[in-house]
Amino acid sequence: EEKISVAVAANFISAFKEMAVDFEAKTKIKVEGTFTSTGNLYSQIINGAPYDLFLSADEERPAKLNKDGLADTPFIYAKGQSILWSANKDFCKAKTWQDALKNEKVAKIAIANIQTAPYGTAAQKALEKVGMWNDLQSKLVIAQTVAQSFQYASTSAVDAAFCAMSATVSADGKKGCFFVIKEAPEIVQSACILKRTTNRAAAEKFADFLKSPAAQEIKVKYGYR
Amino acid sequence: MTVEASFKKQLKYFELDISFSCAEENMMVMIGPSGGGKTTIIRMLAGLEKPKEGKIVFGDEVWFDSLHHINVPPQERCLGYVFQDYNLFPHLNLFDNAAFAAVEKKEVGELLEVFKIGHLKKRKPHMVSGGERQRCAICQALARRPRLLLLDEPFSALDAITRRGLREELKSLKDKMSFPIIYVTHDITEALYLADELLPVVEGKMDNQWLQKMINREPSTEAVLRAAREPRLTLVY
Amino acid sequence: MTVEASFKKQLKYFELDISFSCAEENMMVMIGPSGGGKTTIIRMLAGLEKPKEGKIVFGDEVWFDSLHHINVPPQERCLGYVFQDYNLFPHLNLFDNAAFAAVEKKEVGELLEVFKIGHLKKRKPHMVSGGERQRCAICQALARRPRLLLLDEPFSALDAITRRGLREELKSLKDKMSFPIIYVTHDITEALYLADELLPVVEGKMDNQWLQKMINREPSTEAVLRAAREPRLTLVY
Amino acid sequence: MDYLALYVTLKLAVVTTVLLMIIAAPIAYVLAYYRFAGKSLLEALIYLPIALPPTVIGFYLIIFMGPKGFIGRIWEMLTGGSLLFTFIGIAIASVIYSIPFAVQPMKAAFSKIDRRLLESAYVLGLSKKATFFRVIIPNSASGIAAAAILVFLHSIGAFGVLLMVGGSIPGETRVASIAIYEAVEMMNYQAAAMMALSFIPISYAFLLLINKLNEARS
Amino acid sequence: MDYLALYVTLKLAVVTTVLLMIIAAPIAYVLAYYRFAGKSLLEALIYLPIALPPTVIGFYLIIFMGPKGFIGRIWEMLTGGSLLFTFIGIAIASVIYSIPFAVQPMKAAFSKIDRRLLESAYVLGLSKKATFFRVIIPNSASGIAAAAILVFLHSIGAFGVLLMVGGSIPGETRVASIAIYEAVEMMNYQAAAMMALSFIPISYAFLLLINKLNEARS
Ligand SMILES: Nc1ncnc2c1ncn2[C@@H]1O[C@H](COP(=O)(O)OP(=O)(O)OP(=O)(O)O)[C@@H](O)[C@H]1O
Ligand SMILES: Nc1ncnc2c1ncn2[C@@H]1O[C@H](COP(=O)(O)OP(=O)(O)OP(=O)(O)O)[C@@H](O)[C@H]1O
Ligand SMILES: [Mg+2]
Ligand SMILES: [Mg+2]
Repeated sequence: EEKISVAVAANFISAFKEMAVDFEAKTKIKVEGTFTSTGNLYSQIINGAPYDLFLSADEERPAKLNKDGLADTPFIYAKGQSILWSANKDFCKAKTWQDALKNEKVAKIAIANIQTAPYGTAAQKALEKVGMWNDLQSKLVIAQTVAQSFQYASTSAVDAAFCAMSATVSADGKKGCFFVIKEAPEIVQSACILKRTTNRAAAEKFADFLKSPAAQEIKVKYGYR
Repeated sequence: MTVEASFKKQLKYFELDISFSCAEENMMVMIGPSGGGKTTIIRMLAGLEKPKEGKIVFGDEVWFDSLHHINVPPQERCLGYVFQDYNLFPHLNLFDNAAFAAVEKKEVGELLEVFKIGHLKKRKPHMVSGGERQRCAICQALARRPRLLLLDEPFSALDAITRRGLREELKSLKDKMSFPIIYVTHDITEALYLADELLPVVEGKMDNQWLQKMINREPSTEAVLRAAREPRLTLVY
Repeated sequence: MTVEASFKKQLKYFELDISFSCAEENMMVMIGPSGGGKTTIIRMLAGLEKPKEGKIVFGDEVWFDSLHHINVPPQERCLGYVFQDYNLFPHLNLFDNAAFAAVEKKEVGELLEVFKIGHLKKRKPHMVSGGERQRCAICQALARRPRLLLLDEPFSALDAITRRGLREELKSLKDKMSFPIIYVTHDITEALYLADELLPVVEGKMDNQWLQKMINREPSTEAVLRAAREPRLTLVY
Repeated sequence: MDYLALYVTLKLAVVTTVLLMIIAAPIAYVLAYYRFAGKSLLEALIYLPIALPPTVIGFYLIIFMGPKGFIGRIWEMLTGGSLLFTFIGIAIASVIYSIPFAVQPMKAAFSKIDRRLLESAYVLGLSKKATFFRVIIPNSASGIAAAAILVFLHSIGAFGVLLMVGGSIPGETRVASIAIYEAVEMMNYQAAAMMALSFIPISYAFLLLINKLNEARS
Repeated sequence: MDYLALYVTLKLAVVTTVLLMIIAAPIAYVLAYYRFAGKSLLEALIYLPIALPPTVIGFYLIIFMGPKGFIGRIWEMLTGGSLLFTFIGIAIASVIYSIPFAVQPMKAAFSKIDRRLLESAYVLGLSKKATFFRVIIPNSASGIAAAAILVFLHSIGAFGVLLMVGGSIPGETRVASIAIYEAVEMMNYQAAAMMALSFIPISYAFLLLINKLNEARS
């Protein structure tokens, strides 16, 4: 029985799991995912982790692996969109997300770590673009990952949170409302086949599958493009 | 204040079934073979063990009554108890041990002097000899000014001279404070000297014969054989 | 095998400075006031404490020699030691305690019978009386067939009758096994009865006067006052 | 090197240790000396924070301590402020997270105490409470030291939980372990190693302190 | 519910607990009874795994256990295989991660033992080793139980470290706490809660077992 092992950035778990099932049904190749933060996966890989494929949450790390001769040329497998989500439906009655944030009642806003999480960086850029970054400093609460940022909002620990579009498809995500942040750059997630793979054929098959229409359908379902 | 007690309890190899009373200012000495139940009786008086049935009355207080489900906890009985294995608190030095429940801290120093361990007061229990530990335990019990004093072989680790002296001290202390004392010993001479009342305990019951047997033991054949070597001492206490 | 020992050690309040020897099959009895250094001497013989200077020789083995820096560890001295506070292993029952270092497991049952605690062999130490614990400690020491037996007040928690019997047993055991015994007691009668040699220890030194003083004590004025009440007993052991 | 984070870490560890010594002692006492129905179940519940992944604990703590949660609402009634994302908030989280490490060694130490010492104290007139403070506590020094060491070090390393409840606010809730985590994520491995190494002298100093206290006692 | 992950978790917890009881006992013995220069420093090093955030430990373990690392190379020489991403690999990681929880309570228990019992054993001819097994161990039951409980539960909850060293291979290295983490990341909070709740009966059963063993001893 053929099998490949894939290191997957934690934000892509849901979509990945469905893709894996689909892929297995079509090709009879088993796909095993390991999910954690991109940084952790990266340090595993440079220390010899036996993954065949790496689905990163950014473009930087696959490029670095490629440059260091550990991976093939990276390719983009998904693009994510930043949103501003709130559990309180009144929050979205404002015209724009900027207005919503200016509301007196909004005391705390969660944002993913601007240094380590791509969604955090994207949100920061959007806020800077609209000139609100400095004013909001005192209201910002830093979450380590984008999933955690959403957790804060869904438990009402904060009034609103910058998170990923993919959050809106979860059960809790559907209970709230959101603005799409067009000012934020798209989060481009790229993947690469690792040079140490022992099953290149299967890995390539899965890489191809990621670009296929069937995969595209799943991606859209989970809020990616 | 008089103690009156009567109780029953089934132990593994015999039934404890005894009743006695000890009047104020009196010293009752319990004596008897090892494993006969002396410590168990003392523990019941202290409230550390519960008789199956019986009654303990101290003056006009009822400490224990199996019929009326009365069982006063040890704390409220306000007595002094020197355990057979004289366990002091290992984390405290001799002074602090003696002062542990003292009514007047001032008295503690005096007591330690009386019991000739004043110079050791800064030492921890494991740093002194067995007899010194035992004396400290007596100070601890006395310093709390008990209403009843229970002594379970308090002088067993002491030489005859020290013992003699301390016994005197104890006696005079008792006269000053006037509480009944219940005293366990294996030394018949001591028992006869100290006792206002004697309670020979054999297999959980009072047995006056035992004392007789012990003192005027018929020289058996064995004893005759040994006689050649045995010293016959007249001890002047 | 003969033990010969001589050592010095500065204790807090006096200097221990003593030498003695005890021949094979002999019993040496140490006696003296509480805190005089008896237990310390025994511990040095056992190798649990180190003299400042001195020498311990057992037969032709040197156990300790401060000049040649010899100090044989307790394990290799192969002796039996009944501690003054007779601590048994709390996690083992009496049988397992006695059999802890037994040469022949079979003997253990017999020993327990001889010391009259055979029926208690399944009990843990905290479930038996003080005297019973003490007897078990003696069994433990004997069961390992020691080459030298150190007994630190082994019968202090026993009544006179039991004590008398066990003393006999000990004597006959000794004759069978033929090892020297060093015995600490506070009971002069016992000391005089048992001893082949007597070692009166007072403040760390040998003091023959002490024994005299103790036995033929001049009736002081105080003693005269007491005389009215004091029994003069002739104890037939 | 993020000294501010190091300072918050130390402060948190000290506060947690002190609080837990006080909170855990009575719990350990009850577990060591009383028997009651459901005791093992209660014990299992108290120990649950070790068995659960920190992210899970963090998740539930957010819910309880959030504005709609039980603890959060009480806190808001009392102080008017929010508990999440404050130092007090992470201190509470850290206490809950480390409870088992305080309770278990203390319970072991308490249950090892010679019963005769307790009996002796009772006869000398000490109530159970007085006995606890004057006999049990001083004779459990090594177990209490073990508890303090485990709790202190564990709260230095606590991170998953704090990350969730604290929100990484510099000088308030951003502790050193979060700083290390970020350094690793940013592939700044040297900074991470430096920060991690700085835990050695801290732990060392604390151990020395505890050992000294312990020796002074015995 | 991911039963396979639960099974791996249990297996890992049992293996870790058994191994650590064996490894920690001699370490605790040395720490409790010997004095030597640098002892506190050694102790601090042994306790370091609690103080460090799990991801940091995981990070260093990967380096050591990887094909270029010290341990990894030795392992490869011996067995020809890789250590990372295998059950043995996570077992080693879990042992290192939980060492302090085994050593500390055992040390506390050992150092509480009455010196006179040891002296008695020596005089009875027992070597230090025999004394350790026949006197110290049986009289430290409650401390050893504390150690076992802490280690067992801690390795059930271990997650950051295992994820780094083990990845998430079903039936091999995918433990329940990783499954919970994934559920949380997928915002599937109900599944996470279900899985987390299943730890209660497991912990409960283990506690009952340990308590029973402990009682049987005393
Ligand atoms: N905790 C206990 N549980 C059960 N039985 C016990 C316990 N303590 C003592 N015994 C048993 O009860 C009986 C009486 O014991 P006790 O300690 O009262 O005797 P004693 O007269 O004080 O003896 P000794 O003079 O040797 O101290 C003995 O047979 C003993 O084995
Ligand atoms: N561990 C110790 N450290 C320091 N001093 C001690 C220690 N043990 C006993 N001592 C002191 O040494 C002296 C001799 O004690 P030792 O125990 O040898 O006396 P002993 O003759 O056995 O007395 P007893 O008849 O009361 O048992 C005493 O003054 C005692 O306080
Ligand atoms: Mg008794
Ligand atoms: Mg002595």
